[in-house]
Amino acid sequence: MSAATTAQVRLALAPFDPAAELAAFAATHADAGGVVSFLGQVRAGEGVDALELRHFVPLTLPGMERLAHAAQARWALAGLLIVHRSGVMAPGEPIVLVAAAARHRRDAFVAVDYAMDHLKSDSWFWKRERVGGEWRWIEPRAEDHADLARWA
Amino acid sequence: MSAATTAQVRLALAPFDPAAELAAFAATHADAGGVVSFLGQVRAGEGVDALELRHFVPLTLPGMERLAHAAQARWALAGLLIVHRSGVMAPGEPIVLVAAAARHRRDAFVAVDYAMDHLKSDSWFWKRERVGGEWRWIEPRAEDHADLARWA
Amino acid sequence: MVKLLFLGRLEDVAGAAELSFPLREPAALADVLLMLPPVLAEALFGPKIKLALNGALIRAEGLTLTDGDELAFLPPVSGG
Amino acid sequence: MVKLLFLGRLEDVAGAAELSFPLREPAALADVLLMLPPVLAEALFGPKIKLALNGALIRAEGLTLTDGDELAFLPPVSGG
Repeated sequence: MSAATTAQVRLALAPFDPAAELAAFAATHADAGGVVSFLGQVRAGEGVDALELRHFVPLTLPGMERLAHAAQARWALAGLLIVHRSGVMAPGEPIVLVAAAARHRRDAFVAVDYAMDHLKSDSWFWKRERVGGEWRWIEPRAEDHADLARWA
Repeated sequence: MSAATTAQVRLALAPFDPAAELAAFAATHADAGGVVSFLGQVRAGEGVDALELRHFVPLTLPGMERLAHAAQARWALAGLLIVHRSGVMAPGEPIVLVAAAARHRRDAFVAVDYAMDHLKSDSWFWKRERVGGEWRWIEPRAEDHADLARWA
Repeated sequence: MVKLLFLGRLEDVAGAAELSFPLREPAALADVLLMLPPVLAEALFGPKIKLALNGALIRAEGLTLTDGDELAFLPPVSGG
Repeated sequence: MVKLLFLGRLEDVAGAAELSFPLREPAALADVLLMLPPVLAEALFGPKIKLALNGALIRAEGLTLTDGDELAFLPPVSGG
Protein backbone atom coordinates (compact mmCIF):
# COMPACT_ATOMS: atom_id res chain seq x y z
CA MET A 1 0.00 0.00 0.00
CA SER A 2 1.33 3.44 -0.81
CA ALA A 3 1.20 6.26 1.68
CA ALA A 4 -0.98 8.26 -0.70
CA THR A 5 -3.82 5.76 -0.59
CA THR A 6 -3.96 5.16 3.13
CA ALA A 7 -3.70 8.51 4.93
CA GLN A 8 -6.93 10.31 5.70
CA VAL A 9 -6.24 13.85 6.81
CA ARG A 10 -8.97 16.37 7.49
CA LEU A 11 -9.29 19.87 8.84
CA ALA A 12 -12.73 19.96 10.47
CA LEU A 13 -14.44 23.36 10.55
CA ALA A 14 -17.39 22.01 12.56
CA PRO A 15 -17.69 19.51 15.44
CA PHE A 16 -16.93 15.91 14.51
CA ASP A 17 -17.86 12.61 16.13
CA PRO A 18 -14.67 10.81 17.21
CA ALA A 19 -16.47 7.55 18.02
CA ALA A 20 -17.99 7.36 14.55
CA GLU A 21 -14.66 8.27 12.95
CA LEU A 22 -12.87 5.56 14.91
CA ALA A 23 -15.50 2.92 14.23
CA ALA A 24 -15.26 3.58 10.49
CA PHE A 25 -11.46 3.60 10.61
CA ALA A 26 -11.28 0.33 12.55
CA ALA A 27 -13.74 -1.31 10.17
CA THR A 28 -11.71 -0.16 7.15
CA HIS A 29 -8.59 -1.67 8.67
CA ALA A 30 -10.01 -4.94 9.96
CA ASP A 31 -6.95 -6.68 8.53
CA ALA A 32 -4.55 -4.70 10.69
CA GLY A 33 -5.27 -6.23 14.06
CA GLY A 34 -4.57 -3.13 16.12
CA VAL A 35 -5.72 0.47 16.17
CA VAL A 36 -4.18 3.08 18.46
CA SER A 37 -5.88 6.42 18.83
CA PHE A 38 -5.47 9.71 20.60
CA LEU A 39 -8.44 11.96 21.23
CA GLY A 40 -7.85 15.46 22.49
CA GLN A 41 -10.84 17.34 23.80
CA VAL A 42 -11.38 20.75 25.33
CA ARG A 43 -10.83 20.31 29.07
CA ALA A 44 -13.96 20.76 31.11
CA GLY A 45 -14.08 22.08 34.64
CA GLU A 46 -11.17 24.50 34.58
CA GLY A 47 -13.05 27.74 34.08
CA VAL A 48 -12.40 27.79 30.34
CA ASP A 49 -15.66 28.76 28.60
CA ALA A 50 -14.38 28.20 25.10
CA LEU A 51 -11.30 27.41 23.10
CA GLU A 52 -10.58 28.72 19.64
CA LEU A 53 -8.12 27.38 17.13
CA ARG A 54 -7.26 29.41 14.06
CA HIS A 55 -5.60 28.03 10.98
CA PHE A 56 -4.02 29.47 7.85
CA VAL A 57 -5.49 27.88 4.76
CA PRO A 58 -2.40 27.74 2.55
CA LEU A 59 -0.26 26.04 5.19
CA THR A 60 -2.32 24.19 7.80
CA LEU A 61 -3.84 21.27 5.91
CA PRO A 62 -0.82 20.79 3.63
CA GLY A 63 1.35 20.66 6.75
CA MET A 64 -0.90 18.01 8.31
CA GLU A 65 -0.70 15.98 5.10
CA ARG A 66 3.08 16.16 5.09
CA LEU A 67 3.10 15.03 8.70
CA ALA A 68 0.90 12.04 7.86
CA HIS A 69 3.17 11.02 5.01
CA ALA A 70 6.25 11.36 7.22
CA ALA A 71 4.69 9.06 9.82
CA GLN A 72 3.74 6.54 7.15
CA ALA A 73 7.24 6.59 5.71
CA ARG A 74 8.73 5.99 9.15
CA TRP A 75 6.51 3.17 10.47
CA ALA A 76 4.69 0.24 8.90
CA LEU A 77 1.10 1.42 9.08
CA ALA A 78 -1.96 -0.04 7.43
CA GLY A 79 -3.72 3.28 7.79
CA LEU A 80 -3.50 6.68 9.43
CA LEU A 81 -6.28 9.10 10.28
CA ILE A 82 -5.81 12.70 11.37
CA VAL A 83 -8.81 14.95 12.04
CA HIS A 84 -8.14 18.36 13.55
CA ARG A 85 -10.72 20.99 14.42
CA SER A 86 -10.38 24.65 13.72
CA GLY A 87 -12.82 27.22 15.06
CA VAL A 88 -14.50 27.87 18.40
CA MET A 89 -15.08 24.86 20.65
CA ALA A 90 -16.95 24.34 23.94
CA PRO A 91 -15.59 22.30 26.88
CA GLY A 92 -15.78 18.57 26.17
CA GLU A 93 -15.75 19.03 22.40
CA PRO A 94 -13.16 17.11 20.39
CA ILE A 95 -10.12 19.02 19.14
CA VAL A 96 -8.02 16.36 17.51
CA LEU A 97 -8.26 12.68 16.70
CA VAL A 98 -5.28 10.68 15.46
CA ALA A 99 -5.59 6.97 14.79
CA ALA A 100 -3.11 4.51 13.34
CA ALA A 101 -3.79 0.93 12.29
CA ALA A 102 -0.89 -1.48 12.11
CA ARG A 103 -0.08 -5.13 12.08
CA HIS A 104 2.32 -4.63 14.98
CA ARG A 105 0.89 -2.48 17.69
CA ARG A 106 4.21 -0.82 18.57
CA ASP A 107 4.24 0.87 15.14
CA ALA A 108 0.76 2.25 15.74
CA PHE A 109 1.61 3.53 19.24
CA VAL A 110 4.73 5.34 18.11
CA ALA A 111 3.13 6.81 14.99
CA VAL A 112 0.25 8.35 16.96
CA ASP A 113 2.64 9.68 19.61
CA TYR A 114 4.81 11.21 16.85
CA ALA A 115 1.84 12.75 15.07
CA MET A 116 0.52 14.29 18.29
CA ASP A 117 3.87 15.81 19.25
CA HIS A 118 4.07 17.43 15.82
CA LEU A 119 0.46 18.58 15.75
CA LYS A 120 0.92 20.19 19.15
CA SER A 121 4.01 22.20 18.43
CA ASP A 122 4.85 22.08 14.76
CA SER A 123 1.62 22.65 12.89
CA TRP A 124 -0.06 25.84 11.81
CA PHE A 125 -2.63 26.46 14.51
CA TRP A 126 -3.02 29.37 16.87
CA LYS A 127 -4.95 28.85 20.05
CA ARG A 128 -6.80 31.12 22.43
CA GLU A 129 -9.01 30.46 25.44
CA ARG A 130 -11.91 32.37 26.86
CA VAL A 131 -11.82 32.50 30.65
CA GLY A 132 -14.49 34.53 32.42
CA GLY A 133 -15.49 36.13 29.13
CA GLU A 134 -11.92 37.25 28.32
CA TRP A 135 -10.01 35.76 25.42
CA ARG A 136 -6.29 35.18 25.81
CA TRP A 137 -3.83 33.74 23.31
CA ILE A 138 -1.91 30.66 24.34
CA GLU A 139 1.82 30.80 23.86
CA PRO A 140 3.76 27.69 22.91
CA ARG A 141 5.08 25.77 25.93
CA ALA A 142 8.67 24.66 26.44
CA GLU A 143 7.31 21.16 27.12
CA ASP A 144 5.90 21.00 23.58
CA HIS A 145 9.29 21.73 22.08
CA ALA A 146 10.90 19.12 24.32
CA ASP A 147 8.32 16.60 23.07
CA LEU A 148 9.24 17.43 19.50
CA ALA A 149 12.95 17.03 20.13
CA ARG A 150 12.38 13.34 20.94
CA TRP A 151 11.98 12.63 17.23
CA ALA A 152 14.98 14.51 15.87
CA MET B 1 -8.95 10.32 42.87
CA SER B 2 -8.12 6.87 44.12
CA ALA B 3 -7.28 4.03 41.81
CA ALA B 4 -10.27 2.08 43.08
CA THR B 5 -12.78 4.63 41.86
CA THR B 6 -11.39 5.21 38.41
CA ALA B 7 -10.50 1.86 36.84
CA GLN B 8 -13.18 0.11 34.83
CA VAL B 9 -12.18 -3.45 34.08
CA ARG B 10 -14.46 -5.91 32.34
CA LEU B 11 -14.27 -9.41 30.96
CA ALA B 12 -16.76 -9.46 28.08
CA LEU B 13 -18.36 -12.81 27.31
CA ALA B 14 -20.21 -11.43 24.29
CA PRO B 15 -19.28 -8.94 21.54
CA PHE B 16 -18.90 -5.36 22.69
CA ASP B 17 -19.01 -2.04 20.86
CA PRO B 18 -15.62 -0.31 21.18
CA ALA B 19 -16.88 2.97 19.71
CA ALA B 20 -19.67 3.22 22.26
CA GLU B 21 -17.27 2.26 25.08
CA LEU B 22 -14.79 4.92 24.02
CA ALA B 23 -17.42 7.61 23.59
CA ALA B 24 -18.74 6.97 27.10
CA PHE B 25 -15.22 6.87 28.54
CA ALA B 26 -14.18 10.13 26.84
CA ALA B 27 -17.38 11.82 28.04
CA THR B 28 -16.77 10.64 31.61
CA HIS B 29 -13.26 12.08 31.49
CA ALA B 30 -13.98 15.37 29.75
CA ASP B 31 -11.72 17.05 32.30
CA ALA B 32 -8.69 15.01 31.28
CA GLY B 33 -7.94 16.58 27.93
CA GLY B 34 -6.53 13.45 26.31
CA VAL B 35 -7.65 9.87 25.79
CA VAL B 36 -5.36 7.22 24.30
CA SER B 37 -6.84 3.91 23.25
CA PHE B 38 -5.81 0.60 21.80
CA LEU B 39 -8.32 -1.58 20.02
CA GLY B 40 -7.33 -5.11 19.06
CA GLN B 41 -9.58 -6.93 16.68
CA VAL B 42 -9.53 -10.35 15.03
CA ARG B 43 -7.52 -9.93 11.84
CA ALA B 44 -9.57 -10.33 8.70
CA GLY B 45 -8.29 -11.68 5.43
CA GLU B 46 -5.70 -14.17 6.65
CA GLY B 47 -7.68 -17.35 6.34
CA VAL B 48 -8.60 -17.39 10.02
CA ASP B 49 -12.30 -18.28 10.28
CA ALA B 50 -12.54 -17.75 14.01
CA LEU B 51 -10.51 -16.99 17.09
CA GLU B 52 -11.26 -18.29 20.55
CA LEU B 53 -10.02 -16.99 23.85
CA ARG B 54 -10.52 -19.02 26.98
CA HIS B 55 -10.18 -17.65 30.48
CA PHE B 56 -10.04 -19.10 33.98
CA VAL B 57 -12.62 -17.46 36.20
CA PRO B 58 -10.67 -17.38 39.49
CA LEU B 59 -7.60 -15.74 37.92
CA THR B 60 -8.41 -13.88 34.72
CA LEU B 61 -10.50 -10.91 35.83
CA PRO B 62 -8.65 -10.48 39.16
CA GLY B 63 -5.39 -10.41 37.17
CA MET B 64 -6.78 -7.71 34.85
CA GLU B 65 -7.85 -5.67 37.87
CA ARG B 66 -4.39 -5.94 39.42
CA LEU B 67 -2.90 -4.83 36.11
CA ALA B 68 -5.19 -1.79 36.01
CA HIS B 69 -4.23 -0.80 39.53
CA ALA B 70 -0.53 -1.23 38.75
CA ALA B 71 -0.88 1.10 35.75
CA GLN B 72 -2.76 3.65 37.82
CA ALA B 73 -0.14 3.52 40.54
CA ARG B 74 2.62 4.08 38.02
CA TRP B 75 1.20 6.94 35.93
CA ALA B 76 -1.05 9.90 36.63
CA LEU B 77 -4.29 8.81 35.02
CA ALA B 78 -7.73 10.34 35.31
CA GLY B 79 -9.25 7.05 34.25
CA LEU B 80 -8.46 3.65 32.82
CA LEU B 81 -10.71 1.27 30.90
CA ILE B 82 -9.92 -2.35 30.09
CA VAL B 83 -12.44 -4.52 28.25
CA HIS B 84 -11.28 -7.96 27.14
CA ARG B 85 -13.35 -10.53 25.29
CA SER B 86 -13.40 -14.20 26.06
CA GLY B 87 -15.12 -16.74 23.83
CA VAL B 88 -15.34 -17.35 20.09
CA MET B 89 -14.90 -14.36 17.80
CA ALA B 90 -15.27 -13.81 14.06
CA PRO B 91 -12.79 -11.83 11.93
CA GLY B 92 -13.17 -8.10 12.50
CA GLU B 93 -14.68 -8.53 15.97
CA PRO B 94 -13.09 -6.64 18.85
CA ILE B 95 -10.84 -8.62 21.22
CA VAL B 96 -9.54 -5.98 23.56
CA LEU B 97 -10.01 -2.29 24.23
CA VAL B 98 -7.75 -0.35 26.57
CA ALA B 99 -8.22 3.37 27.09
CA ALA B 100 -6.49 5.79 29.41
CA ALA B 101 -7.46 9.38 30.12
CA ALA B 102 -4.84 11.73 31.45
CA ARG B 103 -4.04 15.37 31.81
CA HIS B 104 -0.68 14.81 30.14
CA ARG B 105 -0.94 12.66 27.06
CA ARG B 106 2.42 10.95 27.61
CA ASP B 107 1.04 9.25 30.74
CA ALA B 108 -1.93 7.96 28.79
CA PHE B 109 0.23 6.64 25.92
CA VAL B 110 2.59 4.78 28.21
CA ALA B 111 -0.16 3.35 30.41
CA VAL B 112 -2.03 1.87 27.43
CA ASP B 113 1.20 0.48 25.98
CA TYR B 114 2.04 -1.09 29.37
CA ALA B 115 -1.42 -2.57 29.80
CA MET B 116 -1.36 -4.09 26.32
CA ASP B 117 2.05 -5.67 26.79
CA HIS B 118 0.83 -7.28 29.99
CA LEU B 119 -2.53 -8.36 28.59
CA LYS B 120 -0.76 -10.00 25.66
CA SER B 121 1.73 -12.07 27.55
CA ASP B 122 1.01 -11.94 31.24
CA SER B 123 -2.70 -12.42 31.66
CA TRP B 124 -4.75 -15.57 31.96
CA PHE B 125 -6.02 -16.15 28.44
CA TRP B 126 -5.47 -19.07 26.11
CA LYS B 127 -5.95 -18.53 22.42
CA ARG B 128 -6.72 -20.78 19.49
CA GLU B 129 -7.53 -20.10 15.86
CA ARG B 130 -9.65 -21.96 13.37
CA VAL B 131 -8.03 -22.11 9.95
CA GLY B 132 -9.80 -24.09 7.23
CA GLY B 133 -12.06 -25.65 9.85
CA GLU B 134 -9.15 -26.84 12.03
CA TRP B 135 -8.57 -25.36 15.47
CA ARG B 136 -4.98 -24.87 16.61
CA TRP B 137 -3.72 -23.47 19.89
CA ILE B 138 -1.48 -20.41 19.72
CA GLU B 139 1.73 -20.63 21.68
CA PRO B 140 3.19 -17.53 23.33
CA ARG B 141 5.64 -15.67 21.11
CA ALA B 142 9.17 -14.65 22.09
CA GLU B 143 8.25 -11.13 20.94
CA ASP B 144 5.56 -10.91 23.61
CA HIS B 145 8.04 -11.70 26.34
CA ALA B 146 10.46 -9.14 24.94
CA ASP B 147 7.65 -6.56 25.06
CA LEU B 148 7.04 -7.40 28.70
CA ALA B 149 10.71 -7.09 29.61
CA ARG B 150 10.55 -3.38 28.67
CA TRP B 151 8.70 -2.66 31.91
CA ALA B 152 10.86 -4.62 34.35
CA MET C 1 -14.41 -36.15 44.49
CA VAL C 2 -11.50 -34.12 43.15
CA LYS C 3 -11.80 -32.21 39.94
CA LEU C 4 -8.94 -31.62 37.52
CA LEU C 5 -9.33 -28.73 35.05
CA PHE C 6 -7.35 -28.58 31.82
CA LEU C 7 -6.89 -25.16 30.29
CA GLY C 8 -5.83 -24.27 26.76
CA ARG C 9 -4.18 -27.00 24.73
CA LEU C 10 -4.21 -29.35 27.72
CA GLU C 11 -7.91 -29.83 27.09
CA ASP C 12 -7.07 -31.43 23.73
CA VAL C 13 -4.50 -33.72 25.34
CA ALA C 14 -6.99 -34.74 28.03
CA GLY C 15 -9.88 -35.04 25.59
CA ALA C 16 -12.04 -33.09 28.02
CA ALA C 17 -12.06 -29.77 29.85
CA GLU C 18 -12.22 -31.54 33.21
CA LEU C 19 -12.01 -34.89 34.92
CA SER C 20 -13.59 -35.77 38.26
CA PHE C 21 -12.94 -38.82 40.33
CA PRO C 22 -13.40 -40.00 43.90
CA LEU C 23 -10.58 -39.69 46.38
CA ARG C 24 -11.02 -41.56 49.65
CA GLU C 25 -8.04 -40.04 51.39
CA PRO C 26 -5.53 -37.25 50.70
CA ALA C 27 -3.11 -38.10 47.93
CA ALA C 28 0.10 -36.57 46.63
CA LEU C 29 -0.25 -34.92 43.23
CA ALA C 30 2.34 -37.33 41.81
CA ASP C 31 0.17 -40.27 42.85
CA VAL C 32 -2.94 -38.71 41.34
CA LEU C 33 -1.14 -38.19 38.04
CA LEU C 34 -0.25 -41.89 37.99
CA MET C 35 -3.95 -42.60 37.62
CA LEU C 36 -4.05 -40.69 34.30
CA PRO C 37 -3.00 -41.80 30.81
CA PRO C 38 0.80 -41.42 30.56
CA VAL C 39 0.60 -38.94 27.65
CA LEU C 40 -1.65 -36.68 29.69
CA ALA C 41 0.36 -37.07 32.89
CA GLU C 42 3.50 -36.08 31.02
CA ALA C 43 1.83 -33.00 29.51
CA LEU C 44 0.50 -31.94 32.93
CA PHE C 45 3.88 -32.32 34.54
CA GLY C 46 5.74 -30.04 32.11
CA PRO C 47 7.97 -27.32 33.59
CA LYS C 48 5.84 -24.55 32.02
CA ILE C 49 2.54 -25.76 33.46
CA LYS C 50 1.28 -23.73 36.38
CA LEU C 51 -1.21 -24.96 38.93
CA ALA C 52 -4.16 -23.37 40.67
CA LEU C 53 -5.68 -25.16 43.65
CA ASN C 54 -9.24 -24.05 44.32
CA GLY C 55 -8.61 -20.94 42.24
CA ALA C 56 -5.30 -19.88 43.79
CA LEU C 57 -1.89 -20.35 42.21
CA ILE C 58 0.21 -22.93 44.03
CA ARG C 59 3.54 -24.73 43.57
CA ALA C 60 3.50 -28.38 42.48
CA GLU C 61 6.20 -29.44 44.93
CA GLY C 62 4.73 -31.37 47.85
CA LEU C 63 1.15 -30.73 46.76
CA THR C 64 -1.47 -33.01 48.30
CA LEU C 65 -5.07 -33.21 47.07
CA THR C 66 -7.99 -33.86 49.36
CA ASP C 67 -11.61 -34.63 48.71
CA GLY C 68 -13.43 -31.61 47.26
CA ASP C 69 -10.33 -30.01 45.74
CA GLU C 70 -10.32 -28.48 42.28
CA LEU C 71 -6.91 -28.40 40.65
CA ALA C 72 -6.40 -26.46 37.41
CA PHE C 73 -3.51 -27.06 35.02
CA LEU C 74 -2.54 -23.82 33.28
CA PRO C 75 -0.26 -23.96 30.22
CA PRO C 76 1.62 -20.84 29.06
CA VAL C 77 -0.78 -18.01 28.25
CA SER C 78 -1.11 -16.56 24.77
CA GLY C 79 -3.86 -14.04 25.13
CA GLY C 80 -5.04 -10.71 23.87
CA MET D 1 -3.42 46.58 -3.50
CA VAL D 2 -1.35 44.53 -1.10
CA LYS D 3 -2.97 42.61 1.71
CA LEU D 4 -1.35 41.99 5.08
CA LEU D 5 -2.75 39.10 7.18
CA PHE D 6 -2.26 38.91 10.94
CA LEU D 7 -2.51 35.48 12.51
CA GLY D 8 -2.96 34.58 16.17
CA ARG D 9 -2.25 37.28 18.71
CA LEU D 10 -1.02 39.63 15.96
CA GLU D 11 -4.66 40.20 15.04
CA ASP D 12 -5.20 41.76 18.46
CA VAL D 13 -2.18 44.00 18.04
CA ALA D 14 -3.34 45.07 14.59
CA GLY D 15 -6.97 45.42 15.64
CA ALA D 16 -8.00 43.53 12.53
CA ALA D 17 -7.31 40.20 10.84
CA GLU D 18 -6.08 41.96 7.72
CA LEU D 19 -5.13 45.30 6.26
CA SER D 20 -5.20 46.20 2.55
CA PHE D 21 -3.73 49.25 0.93
CA PRO D 22 -2.70 50.39 -2.51
CA LEU D 23 0.89 50.01 -3.64
CA ARG D 24 1.82 51.85 -6.82
CA GLU D 25 5.24 50.30 -7.18
CA PRO D 26 7.21 47.48 -5.58
CA ALA D 27 8.32 48.33 -2.06
CA ALA D 28 10.69 46.74 0.42
CA LEU D 29 8.95 45.11 3.37
CA ALA D 30 10.80 47.47 5.73
CA ASP D 31 9.28 50.45 3.91
CA VAL D 32 5.79 48.95 4.03
CA LEU D 33 6.11 48.40 7.79
CA LEU D 34 6.98 52.07 8.21
CA MET D 35 3.44 52.87 7.05
CA LEU D 36 1.98 50.97 10.05
CA PRO D 37 1.55 52.06 13.67
CA PRO D 38 4.92 51.63 15.43
CA VAL D 39 3.53 49.14 18.00
CA LEU D 40 2.24 46.92 15.21
CA ALA D 41 5.38 47.27 13.10
CA GLU D 42 7.48 46.23 16.07
CA ALA D 43 5.29 43.19 16.76
CA LEU D 44 5.43 42.14 13.11
CA PHE D 45 9.18 42.44 12.97
CA GLY D 46 9.88 40.15 15.93
CA PRO D 47 12.44 37.39 15.49
CA LYS D 48 9.82 34.66 16.05
CA ILE D 49 7.41 35.92 13.42
CA LYS D 50 7.41 33.90 10.22
CA LEU D 51 6.17 35.18 6.88
CA ALA D 52 4.15 33.62 4.10
CA LEU D 53 3.99 35.44 0.76
CA ASN D 54 0.96 34.39 -1.27
CA GLY D 55 0.66 31.26 0.85
CA ALA D 56 4.30 30.15 0.76
CA LEU D 57 6.80 30.58 3.58
CA ILE D 58 9.49 33.11 2.77
CA ARG D 59 12.36 34.87 4.54
CA ALA D 60 11.95 38.49 5.55
CA GLU D 61 15.43 39.51 4.38
CA GLY D 62 15.32 41.44 1.14
CA LEU D 63 11.60 40.89 0.69
CA THR D 64 9.86 43.20 -1.75
CA LEU D 65 6.08 43.47 -2.08
CA THR D 66 4.35 44.17 -5.36
CA ASP D 67 0.78 44.97 -6.24
CA GLY D 68 -1.52 41.98 -5.63
CA ASP D 69 0.68 40.36 -3.01
CA GLU D 70 -0.74 38.86 0.15
CA LEU D 71 1.71 38.71 3.04
CA ALA D 72 0.82 36.75 6.20
CA PHE D 73 2.51 37.32 9.55
CA LEU D 74 2.64 34.06 11.54
CA PRO D 75 3.49 34.16 15.25
CA PRO D 76 4.69 31.00 17.04
CA VAL D 77 2.13 28.21 16.80
CA SER D 78 0.39 26.75 19.84
CA GLY D 79 -2.03 24.30 18.37
CA GLY D 80 -3.68 20.99 19.02
